[in-house]
Amino acid sequence: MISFDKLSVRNGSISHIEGPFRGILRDIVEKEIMPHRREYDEDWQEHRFVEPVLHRICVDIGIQKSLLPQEFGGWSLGQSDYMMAFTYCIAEEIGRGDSSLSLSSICSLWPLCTFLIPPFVNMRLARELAPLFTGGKICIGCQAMTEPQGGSDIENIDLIKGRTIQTTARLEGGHWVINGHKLWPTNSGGLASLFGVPCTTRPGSDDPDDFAYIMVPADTPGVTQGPPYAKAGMAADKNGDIWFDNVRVPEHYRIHGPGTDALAFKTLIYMGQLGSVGFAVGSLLNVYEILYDFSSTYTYRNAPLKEHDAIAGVLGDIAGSIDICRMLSYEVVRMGDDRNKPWGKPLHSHETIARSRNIKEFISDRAMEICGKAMDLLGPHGCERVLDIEKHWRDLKMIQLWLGGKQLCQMEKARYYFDCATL
Amino acid sequence: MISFDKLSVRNGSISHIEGPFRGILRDIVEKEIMPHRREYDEDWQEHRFVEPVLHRICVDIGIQKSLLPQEFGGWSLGQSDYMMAFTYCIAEEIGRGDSSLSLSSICSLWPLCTFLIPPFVNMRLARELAPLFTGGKICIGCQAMTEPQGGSDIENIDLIKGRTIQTTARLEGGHWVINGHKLWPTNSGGLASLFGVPCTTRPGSDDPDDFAYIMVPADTPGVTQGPPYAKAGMAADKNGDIWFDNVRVPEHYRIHGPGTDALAFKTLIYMGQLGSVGFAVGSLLNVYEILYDFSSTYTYRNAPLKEHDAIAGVLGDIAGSIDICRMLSYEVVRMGDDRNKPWGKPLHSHETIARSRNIKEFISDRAMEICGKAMDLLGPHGCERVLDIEKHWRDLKMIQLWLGGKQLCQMEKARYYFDCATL
Amino acid sequence: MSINVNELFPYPAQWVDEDVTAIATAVHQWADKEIIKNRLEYQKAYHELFTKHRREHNIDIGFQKIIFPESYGGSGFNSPEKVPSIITILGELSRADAALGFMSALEYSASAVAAMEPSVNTSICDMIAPLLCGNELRSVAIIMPGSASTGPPSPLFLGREIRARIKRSGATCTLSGKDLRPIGNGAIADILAVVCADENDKPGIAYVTADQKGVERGNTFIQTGLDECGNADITFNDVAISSEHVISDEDAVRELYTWLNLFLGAVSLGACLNFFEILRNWSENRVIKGKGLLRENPLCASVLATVAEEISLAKILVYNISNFISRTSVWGGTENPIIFMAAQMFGKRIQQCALNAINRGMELMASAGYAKEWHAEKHWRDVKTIQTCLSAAGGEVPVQMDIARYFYGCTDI
Amino acid sequence: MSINVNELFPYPAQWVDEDVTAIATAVHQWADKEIIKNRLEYQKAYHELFTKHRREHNIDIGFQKIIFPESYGGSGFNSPEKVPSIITILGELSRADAALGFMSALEYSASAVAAMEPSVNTSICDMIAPLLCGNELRSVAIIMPGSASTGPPSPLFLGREIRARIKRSGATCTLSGKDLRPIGNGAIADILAVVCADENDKPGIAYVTADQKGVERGNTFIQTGLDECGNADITFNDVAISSEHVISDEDAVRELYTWLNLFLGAVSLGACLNFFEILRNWSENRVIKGKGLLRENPLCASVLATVAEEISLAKILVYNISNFISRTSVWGGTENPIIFMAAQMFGKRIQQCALNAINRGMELMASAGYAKEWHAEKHWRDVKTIQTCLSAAGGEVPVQMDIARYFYGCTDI
Repeated sequence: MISFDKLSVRNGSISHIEGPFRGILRDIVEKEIMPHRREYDEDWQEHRFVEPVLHRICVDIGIQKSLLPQEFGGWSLGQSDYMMAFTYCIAEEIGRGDSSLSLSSICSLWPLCTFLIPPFVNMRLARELAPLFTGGKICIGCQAMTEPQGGSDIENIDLIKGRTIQTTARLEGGHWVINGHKLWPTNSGGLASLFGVPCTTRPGSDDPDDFAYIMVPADTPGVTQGPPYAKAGMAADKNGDIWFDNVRVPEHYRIHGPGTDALAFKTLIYMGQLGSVGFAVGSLLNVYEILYDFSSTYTYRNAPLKEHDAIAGVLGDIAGSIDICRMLSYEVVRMGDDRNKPWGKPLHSHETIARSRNIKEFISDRAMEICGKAMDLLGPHGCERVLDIEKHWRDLKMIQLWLGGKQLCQMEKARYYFDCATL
Repeated sequence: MISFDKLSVRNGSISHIEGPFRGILRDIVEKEIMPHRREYDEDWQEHRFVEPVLHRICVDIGIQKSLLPQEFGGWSLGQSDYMMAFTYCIAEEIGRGDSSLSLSSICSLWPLCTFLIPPFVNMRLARELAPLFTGGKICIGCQAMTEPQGGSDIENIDLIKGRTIQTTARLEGGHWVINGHKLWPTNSGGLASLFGVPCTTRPGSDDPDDFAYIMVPADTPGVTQGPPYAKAGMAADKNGDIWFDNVRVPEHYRIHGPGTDALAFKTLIYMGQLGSVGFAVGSLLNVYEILYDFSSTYTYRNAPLKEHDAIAGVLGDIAGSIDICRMLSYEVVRMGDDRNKPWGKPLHSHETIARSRNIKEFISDRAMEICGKAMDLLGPHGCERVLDIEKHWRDLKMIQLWLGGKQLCQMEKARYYFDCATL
Repeated sequence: MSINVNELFPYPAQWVDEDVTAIATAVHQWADKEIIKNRLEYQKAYHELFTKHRREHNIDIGFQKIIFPESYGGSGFNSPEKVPSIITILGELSRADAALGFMSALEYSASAVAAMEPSVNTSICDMIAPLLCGNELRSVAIIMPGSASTGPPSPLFLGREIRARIKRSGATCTLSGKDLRPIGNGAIADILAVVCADENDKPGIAYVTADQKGVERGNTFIQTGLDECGNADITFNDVAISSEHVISDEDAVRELYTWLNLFLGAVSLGACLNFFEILRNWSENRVIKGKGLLRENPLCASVLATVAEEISLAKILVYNISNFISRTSVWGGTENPIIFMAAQMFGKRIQQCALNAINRGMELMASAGYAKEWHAEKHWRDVKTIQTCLSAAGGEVPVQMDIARYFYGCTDI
Repeated sequence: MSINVNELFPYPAQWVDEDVTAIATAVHQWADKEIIKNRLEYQKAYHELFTKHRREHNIDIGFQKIIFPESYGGSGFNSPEKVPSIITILGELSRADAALGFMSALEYSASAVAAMEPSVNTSICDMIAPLLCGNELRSVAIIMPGSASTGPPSPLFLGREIRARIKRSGATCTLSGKDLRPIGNGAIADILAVVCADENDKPGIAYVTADQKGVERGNTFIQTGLDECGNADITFNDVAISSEHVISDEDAVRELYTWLNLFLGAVSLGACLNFFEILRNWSENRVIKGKGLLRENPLCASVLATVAEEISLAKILVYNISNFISRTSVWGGTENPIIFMAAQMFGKRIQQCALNAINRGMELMASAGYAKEWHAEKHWRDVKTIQTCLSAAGGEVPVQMDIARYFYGCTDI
């Protein structure tokens, strides 16, 4: 067996605790996740197998408190200059075992990124919500963005500017009254305890001041969650409908206020790309391991596949391509962790968003190619569940499609690199 | 006009002098190279236009002495931890104007890399040859590797181990007597003053001890250079035949000695990849600029091309892809400049060679795609000399094909990532 | 939908019999009514409805027997000119459900080797026609040369390892082989067509019924797609079969590859055509950027165009392969090396086009692309499964070696 | 070489007349003898030999006039069934030198719009046939809709800007337009076919001779390839022409695109076939890794296979487009939208395949790939030049929009 550490690692620009932390995660992945991942794949409705391991990651290892300030029991990751490297390492290591598990555990923190990463910090909200995450009970967050009519419209915030958001927030007696219907977010389908909800305070407006991001505990009266959808893959992540029917939350559950909410929301776009490349590369690392094994044992012309020049050529391309994906995902990391360096850019900057989308799009396209080719190399074994490559293939497709998919990335790139004025 | 600095720059890991140095180079490229590059393209035989500008780069700016130790009048670049970043920046900046000019000026130093980068240093040879490069006269080096029968065999050193080298070196009275025929190296065709010549001291042997790398001044009796070949592109680089007919050079012109020569020679493989990605990315940066301009002025449906969603999608992909190439080329830089870091690997290590080949192959394939697509976007203007994209296209193809081309890269990758035993 | 997806995509329409066009239209309309308009119900009671529909077509309409001569109770589609018609039917079945088409394609491939003119193998037809022309649903599994992770060196068919062996002894022979991976249906097949090598390492095809003593199936495994075509490895423990049920002829193995490439090409094409309908429907109804239909956005339109182009290419290739096979006056029979090579080369490309069409189209559907509800993802999984089944370990490489042998006269690869 | 490259690549051979097969064989043998075996001499005296050879074929054999009816002194290849034959001839010419084929392809495209049955335009034939059926070598340039960097909004043909205008005044009209970029031959053409728009922005095609007053050529510019087809921008300063020499019909513009895609597809295919011969030759003679021929190395063989596959695909597509056009009983004439769309869609793909074949093949030739001596690089430059000439500013996008309109009913793109 090969160690995937043969692939590029960004030595010299990661924190000193990343190494040992990776060791812990790798241990859990090898011993607790990999032996059961085929069970998770069938467990999309009940999460009988999924929930215990989510608890292991979020509570026992403790990543659910990582973003919170130390004074409230967290790890202050949001204030560190290695937050992105750390997040990436979790996404990658767990993604290697099961990208949907990686997704649901990491996306749980996604809404918190809007108010725990400087400069967009809301300490009052942090203090108030911290006990949910630090008390030894699992607390799953959900960034409830997409709406039935809109597809990727909300993410396309620079263009659409919130104009199409149908979920409304009305201030009434010190409370926000929220009405609307969201669907598809990670960790919906009954899993989440806390929602982050993009709303409009003035329907149809494209004024950023009217964009509000409001935290809504799932047990608030008026919140209803539908059952999970059946999907091609990503079974450890539940997706469903959420209805908000005159849901009332305190006024200070809006993360910042007019204008700032929209900026803070944009940081989520970057974070989404970071997570995506982590899940994808994690999967790819495992594809490499499986392929290494298969091509060393299965044969063509009575020799191992990898000893045939032409097949080796394809194998070399696959591994080289995975290595390139891993190098590039570290670029996404660096872009985020350099945000406070003299040459750094804010997470919500056009540059950071466009460039991270560029890499995310590249990696997810490449991942589909690589994984598809790997399946082909396995021939009639490629589609067999037990070899696990096909599971990665189904999961990777979803990574490619989410977050507005390829076309939104292309537009973002065109706007950034070519200064398009009318797109 | 757009600045290509909008594309990724590796801030924070380059030397402090790189910025100003890039400024000098950019100035020369804009004022002295770009206005004349179409003339160079026709000047492949006589080099009437090429030689003055080569002099400008090698002598006036002085890059021909950069590798030499300071005590012999050089810049001690070979001993620095920013040698690769610096070399890359020259390759890229000049490559943006004319990749063949970049090629001939940088490859001039290629043979010197075998004995001026620690741990493979030969101070006696450095002292002896330094005056050629520091005296204010142009001195062009040539790494005379390829032989008629062999194609990429000599570069494929891990496999072929010098077994197929036909150029022989025989020790006779304190001199090496060299006989053989080389062809195609950069800066042959009459341009070079100094050759670095891979020879065998025992024909047919695959013992690394029998591999000798010997420096041969071009004016040594018995050295004959043929005229330059006609090629698809890269006109500022002359390629031709070189015959060595009982050529005698002093014994100490062999760079190190048995075994070490082969290791030092391997560093050239890495350096070749570094230069290649620099030339290619330089070309691509200019393709981006030309495309920015064209798509902002030429129209479809009576609006600039870049304002059409579908065309913008292609433009975004092209720019994003160029940006990715630039990020990856910095990985090649880093891999070399980290060679003395705790996690670094020697330039001649299997890891460095395989990983840099991986990136070089990726970038040159991508470059052909990008440049081809850019030509298509220009429609009937794409093939027109005056827009300069087609020149880049012809040059980039040569970058893709040289140094053993794609197949050798694939084999190297397969051997490295999959531990193939018989390839 | 108001469009007719079959007429929309250009192909040399003159190659298909008018009679068959009528049958195809009937299947098309049935698929619209029974399956395509009722995907959710079909999903809910999948196994039951699948079997019901399979029976309707294979037994009630009689598709199971079409390839056999009328003298065997078949429909007499066993002449090469009928080939474009057969793929038209396969395409229509697969438009409803690729698994329906896939099962027929395996049956047709194994049957065609035995029943297709001019060289009808009566012994094998005598054995399999009664089963396939009867009133019971039957399935066929095919075991091609391929890789395994263990075992001694194997005889080769163009580089691919043949892992089933026969040993002759007069009029009978014994078939052996361990854990062989069929292209599909391994867990359910009644008839097995097995590429095997004899004592002299000469390749051939043995036909066996699954109820023979010594035929042992492994566990059914879950696959990416084709959920109804349960697959399992098969072991032959010295199974005794009649020597007449073995075609000892390398050309027959080539022919089997040819049919598989053509027929599975038609299956993937059929699945793609329904995917196209789903996507077209989506593009006509989805609003993006808060204004305008998806199809009217030029960037989305360019992706839509790519989908159509890939499907067009797949269709052209499917019909052109069928033309090579059916024009025996121009090309001779399937023993002509150009036919085997062209079927392999274009067959591989058809699968790539089909998968690429779906992959790109899914991009525009976002979560509807991967939600089971929309059914796009089923086509995607089914086509990928077909593609991998069709390729040997080593992916495209074995076929590339076939191409290189043909075009460049390579002898050692 | 002992192989016949034409028979090697599969295609529906029954579509080509036997008569033409004989002519094609003659051209093939001539190309072998006069050009392919003497590339270096041909390179040295290129301009002179090119013109000599062009004359031999166009005048002595009579290819320049083949498309015109016999009543005009032509060879009567102006019926759709002859189309597969025409492309066979174009392919053979291009195998010798793509520039030879390219010049004929432009002539045939412009002529076919006027001369091809069933709608022969006698006025235009009266004008151009005497020139093209005479004893002088003639060249044709075609100006399609396209982009420019300046100017007021233009009328559109399916999104592409028409930058030439006609203004009618009774039996004559004036043609105007500044710095228009022809597809090729701008600097040397005798006849110009110009897509233009009238006062009502309705598209059409005007035929003009280059000696007309007010026709002004810009400087000849250097291009990547097709060195003999000197190109230059053309300006029309209110050129007076007969109204009968303008086809005011959007269908005619579609038809012109159709012919260009088909004929230039055949040209690129022809160039590729010679590239294949060069590569095959290389693979049979080059030793690598100090042992064994290049073609016997599996990795190299896989690249060789890709080259053959891409060329095969290009060939299948060229002949299938020609079949759509020639089977008027199935598809009707070129006014059928499926024909325009298929020609555009497959025409684009043919160029991609051709270029990809050469690009990949060059990989194996290393410096012999880019050395002028080996001639591979000429094919590469020529094919790329054809590809860009054929596409409008915006690359593939305009064609993708055509595809999307056809398949999805888009109206706003």
